[in-house]
Amino acid sequence: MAASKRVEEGARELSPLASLAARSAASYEPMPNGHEQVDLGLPPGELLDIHRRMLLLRRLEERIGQLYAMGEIGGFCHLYIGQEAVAVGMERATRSDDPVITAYRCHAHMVVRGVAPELVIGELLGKAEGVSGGKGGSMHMFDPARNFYGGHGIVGAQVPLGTGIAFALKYRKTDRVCVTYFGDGAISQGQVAEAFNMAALWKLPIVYVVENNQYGMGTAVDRASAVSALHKRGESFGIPGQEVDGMDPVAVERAGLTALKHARSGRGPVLLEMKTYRYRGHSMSDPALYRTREEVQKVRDERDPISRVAELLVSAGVVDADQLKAVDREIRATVMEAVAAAQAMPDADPAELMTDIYSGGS
Amino acid sequence: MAASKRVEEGARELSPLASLAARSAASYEPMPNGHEQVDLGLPPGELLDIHRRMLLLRRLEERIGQLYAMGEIGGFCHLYIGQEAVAVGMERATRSDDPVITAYRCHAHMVVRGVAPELVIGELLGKAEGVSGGKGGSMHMFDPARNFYGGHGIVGAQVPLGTGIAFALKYRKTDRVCVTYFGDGAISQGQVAEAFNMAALWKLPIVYVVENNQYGMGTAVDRASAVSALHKRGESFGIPGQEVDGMDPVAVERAGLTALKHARSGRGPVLLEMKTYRYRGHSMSDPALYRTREEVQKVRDERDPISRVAELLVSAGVVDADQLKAVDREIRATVMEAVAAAQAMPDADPAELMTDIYSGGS
Amino acid sequence: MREAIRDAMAEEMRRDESVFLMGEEVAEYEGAYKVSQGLLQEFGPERVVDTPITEAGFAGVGVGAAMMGLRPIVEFMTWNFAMQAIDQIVNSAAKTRYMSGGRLGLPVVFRGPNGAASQVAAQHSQDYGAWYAHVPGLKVVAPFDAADAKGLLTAAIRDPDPVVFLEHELLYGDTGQVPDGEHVAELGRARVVRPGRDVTLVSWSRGVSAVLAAAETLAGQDIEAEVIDLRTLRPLDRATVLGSVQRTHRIVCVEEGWPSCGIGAEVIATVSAEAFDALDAPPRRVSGAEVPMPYAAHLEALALPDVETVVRVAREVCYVDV
Amino acid sequence: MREAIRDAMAEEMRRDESVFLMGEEVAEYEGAYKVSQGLLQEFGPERVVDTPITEAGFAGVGVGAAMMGLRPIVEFMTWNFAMQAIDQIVNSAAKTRYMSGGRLGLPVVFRGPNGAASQVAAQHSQDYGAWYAHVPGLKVVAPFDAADAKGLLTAAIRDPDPVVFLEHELLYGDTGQVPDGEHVAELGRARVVRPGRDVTLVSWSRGVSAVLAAAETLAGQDIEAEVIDLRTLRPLDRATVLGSVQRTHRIVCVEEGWPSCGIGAEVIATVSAEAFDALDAPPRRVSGAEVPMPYAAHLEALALPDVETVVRVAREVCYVDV
Ligand SMILES: Cc1ncc(C[n+]2csc(CCOP(=O)(O)OP(=O)(O)O)c2C)c(N)n1
Ligand SMILES: Cc1ncc(C[n+]2csc(CCOP(=O)(O)OP(=O)(O)O)c2C)c(N)n1
Ligand SMILES: [Mg+2]
Ligand SMILES: [Mg+2]
Repeated sequence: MAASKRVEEGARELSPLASLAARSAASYEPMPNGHEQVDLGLPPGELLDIHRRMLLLRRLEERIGQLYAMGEIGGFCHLYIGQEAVAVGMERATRSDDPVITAYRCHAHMVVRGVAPELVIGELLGKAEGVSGGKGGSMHMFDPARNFYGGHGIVGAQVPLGTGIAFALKYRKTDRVCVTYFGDGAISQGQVAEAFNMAALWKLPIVYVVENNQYGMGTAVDRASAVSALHKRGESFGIPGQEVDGMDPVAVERAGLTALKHARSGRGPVLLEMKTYRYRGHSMSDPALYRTREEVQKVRDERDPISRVAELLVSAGVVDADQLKAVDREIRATVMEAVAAAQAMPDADPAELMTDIYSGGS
Repeated sequence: MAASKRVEEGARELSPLASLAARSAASYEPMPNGHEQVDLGLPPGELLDIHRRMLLLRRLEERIGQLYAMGEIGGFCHLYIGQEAVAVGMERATRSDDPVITAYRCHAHMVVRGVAPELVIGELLGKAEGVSGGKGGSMHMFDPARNFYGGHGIVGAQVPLGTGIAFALKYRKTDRVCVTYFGDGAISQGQVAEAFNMAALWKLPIVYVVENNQYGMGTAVDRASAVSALHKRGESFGIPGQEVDGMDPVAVERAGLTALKHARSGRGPVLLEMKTYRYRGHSMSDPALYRTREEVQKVRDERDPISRVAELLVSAGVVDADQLKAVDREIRATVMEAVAAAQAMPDADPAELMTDIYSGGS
Repeated sequence: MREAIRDAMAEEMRRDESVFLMGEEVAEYEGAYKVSQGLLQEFGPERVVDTPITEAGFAGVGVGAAMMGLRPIVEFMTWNFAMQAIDQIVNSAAKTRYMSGGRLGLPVVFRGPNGAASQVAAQHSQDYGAWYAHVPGLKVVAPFDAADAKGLLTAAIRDPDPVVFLEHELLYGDTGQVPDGEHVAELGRARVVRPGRDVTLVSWSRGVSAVLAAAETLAGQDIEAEVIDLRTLRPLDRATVLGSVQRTHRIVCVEEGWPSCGIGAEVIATVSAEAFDALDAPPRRVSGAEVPMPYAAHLEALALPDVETVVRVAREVCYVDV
Repeated sequence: MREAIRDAMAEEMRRDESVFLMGEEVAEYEGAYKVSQGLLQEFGPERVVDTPITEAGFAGVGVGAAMMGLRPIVEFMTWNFAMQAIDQIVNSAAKTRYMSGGRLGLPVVFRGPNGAASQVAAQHSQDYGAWYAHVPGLKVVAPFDAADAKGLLTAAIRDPDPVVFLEHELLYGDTGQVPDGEHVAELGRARVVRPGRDVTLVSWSRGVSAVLAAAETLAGQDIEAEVIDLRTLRPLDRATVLGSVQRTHRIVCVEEGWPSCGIGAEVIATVSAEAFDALDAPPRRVSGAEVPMPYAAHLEALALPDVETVVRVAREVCYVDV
């Protein structure tokens, strides 16, 4: 039923990046009836904000990659480089009291929520003041005060959790919406289907965002999913789905706003498929031999969200190349300071080994 | 994609029961392209066979219900009464070397496969010669020699198992197809979605049959499933689905033949939704207060598969009422003999407690 | 006992509107075992929620709701079906407080009947006590009588940590005194249900009834058994067990589940290490047979510990006619 | 050890065309930990099968394939993810031979790395040995060295019953002699890897390396420890352990996993009951800390048993400077 609903034409033109990026932007899929298109009205200041936020994520993750290579960070570490448009676009669409939950590739989602970069880095360094006290590491970071609920290492498990968060939002009769992220690999997990069914059955306020970065570890989407148009995965449950150019932060924001409005108004879940890409390996230990250098380079050249926004800013005369360089310098400095601050934190106390198992502190 | 495929019109007319039953027969859903309709050509003898097989299941289950009420059978016991057209119609469509697997409501599926009723009853009585040596009981019966693989108590778990059987059939390069049954409640289980995805991805030779008897225990379909047209549950995976009047054995057989042909030819899985009904409670201990007597009576009056076939046989002049009564007497006698034979079997030996844990016998 | 469990839930739902019940058939059907009778009527479908048959999914939904501060009671129709959800129970519920450095606690109760019922065979008769008791971050409760069922479930619902609450279908029909008014028992405390000086008999849940019967028989044979009901399997009340063994110098632990890596193994290993010098006889276990549960009634009876075996083993450790 | 596991699979696949490997990233990626290197190339995508990330589903597919007489090797990228599939492993695989009265056996191997790796934190570091060893119908193997990895895996693949094969990521890189040609070890047999007369030290998998190091240290302190590698956790080779304790009169069991209801509990409970009179000191356990595994390297180190603790406890049970 949802599959046969139709949306107004012309959504694509609304993104200022769309014309620039027309060669790679994916076409829009039907959205459910009754959605008004949100007029984003993007003054130059907003685009600058988008650019700055994405660049912070990029520089932060690059630095984390270096710290990992230097042996200062251990375990599994999954970088977000390439996917920045998704976290930034969705965050801009989301209210700060809307809870967010994702998997292990979570540094970016935390930082866009407003968690200080040094707390994230501190966690990666196993510091007492790390956002999880050094006990969680890269995959397990939480900040309930900022409505961020992790940071989960079991593929797909955060989807029922996010659905439960949405259940609580409805139970409490709030108008908040939970944004639940997962990957193209995760979408085949049975508990994701189970969660979809409950969310649709109970009309829960939730926006599911599948970050389709084309690979689950080394497996390309079409080797893992019988239908590779992942936004159709909600069809069997009547969940409206939309494909979005996940390399275009404005398209993401707009799709996010529409979807959030739908969910917030009590009409139940929406599934957004963000077509995106990760430039790095799955985790720091993955040489990514399952794809060619050329494939990665082509995306970097043609679809990189930061370059696309930068190009637009320059071509529209909002800023010039020098000003962008200055922004980059500033952000790099911010990241350096965050690293220094994190490195200066004390290590988690050995006595912490036996705390936080139960509420009493032990 | 599958959802948009169209099938030839007129399928309904092909069933001799369809006109009789037009008031209740569900309309056919699109089937995948490329299916030829199978011409069933039903000589009277075939209809008599269908009638006889369904009646055997009915009388057998009725007798099992009595034995349960008398305390001779224990544990959970789920009767098939009302659903006979599904097992019989599908069995007629299936080759005897096509493996079959189902859940705990399995007596009928075994018996249509050719397992002697006394072996089933013996199992229910905990006898040494019961089909599982008295160790499995009502829910756990297996007969690999007749290509019957259980008999499973965990809702949904048999669906990946059946998919694995299909995997083996393909691995061995056979032209056999696995028929995997499950309920309307089971269809929401995550592992069912996982299995659907793999079956579609790998084009496994499998026909999924959801016996939609309207309730999963006390829960009506639309309280458990966001989309109550269950044959659409494969859409997200590109699995063609069809709704079938599961109270019409000829419609079942025809749909089964078409689906089996599709799967046998290497084109992958099909999902058949059999709209059927159980007259008894979920298990022997369920008073079924979640529905009215009238609801049950109406189905019995209007859609009962055995009455429908009997009516057709009489109205077509194949047999008269007396002859049908004679058939019934004969079948009742068969069931009585089977019960007597089962009761005469020795109890499972106490030493059997510690055997069959591992292959060595212990 | 059925009513005791229902009353604990109802009273906590009245007291605290963040408490709700979810699971298969809990609302309109009032529970597959009629444990939630009347709850839908009193609290409505928003707080008594029928779920699809999707254990992994709805357990995760419960844990997610707890992340937002609700206090879900997640019913599994039986614990056998919770194997599908065990990843959410262990990885999402038990570990999150620790993984978050204490920033996120999860007040969720998972409950339902555990272990063997009557002739429901292998897939419906497993005892999961040992598995859950293995896991730090979980509390595991297994009450024997109605008063404890109510007091411990009330405590579990109020507890800020995930609690696994193991009921027993064959105890649901038992009747017993339940204190009037609010009744909260303490998690983590075993109870000496019958004092004695000759041998310590330890059990929990339905095992206690076999042990009490054995103690009665033994008393007629001049052996005074001390019977301990563990009540909570994690944290284990080691002090109560060790204290008893210091007095009796002998111990037999009785469990319905499989012995390998079971609760009995833990009790015996603890006593052996920490009360070695107090022991005057080998510490012993009586347990369910190491087989998937058979269907046939007479085989099933052989697979479960019986009073005679408990008596025999107790006499053996007392070195009577051995 | 990586190569030993690979070779066992490759040789069995050559020998028997019903053997195949399935799991996440086993084919094109050649294994997340590179255990299946070269297998896709040699055997093709029909026998080396990449699956979607659907543990419950593909474990079930493996069990179903075994129902038809294939011999699937189901790889879990790590055992942590097998919690999602544990219902299929236990209810469908372990119990079916029994439930069918012996009519249907399931020759399936489930394998992958188990327990803690390096700083991968709580959800990726659990040791599942005790859970699986609890379950009749399963055989559970946990090899320490390369030769055993090959010999035991070969035996597991040939075994007609479901086998849980627990590898250890931190052992994958270890090198060791593997006998030339076909090498099949017997399931269910422990091995005395170092004889000694003063104290029995029991472990398995990576725990053996800490224990061997401790034995070396102890030897320098005039304590001759006998080191036993259990190799198979179910069935447990009780005879070898009991025989050793009859000689040494002391036992320490060392495990990386959580102690409650662990393998150590089973070993100690067995010894206490069956070799009570032989014991000259309390039987002791050294185990992982009872916490979800922390991320920070220095906390993680504290959470795992170390050589010093093994030495200290061994000296304690020998009553040296206590
Ligand atoms: C249940 C489970 N199975 C397997 C893994 C191992 N694993 C971690 S990430 C991953 C790939 C997930 O891919 P995707 O969902 O596309 O997310 P992405 O990494 O691309 O962001 C796998 C298989 C896991 N963590 N959990
Ligand atoms: C995983 C699991 N959850 C719950 C149950 C309890 N249970 C047994 S049958 C059943 C209802 C299944 O309904 P459906 O799939 O429609 O099959 P039907 O009984 O109607 O044939 C439930 C909830 C179970 N056996 N397994
Ligand atoms: Mg991906
Ligand atoms: Mg049903």
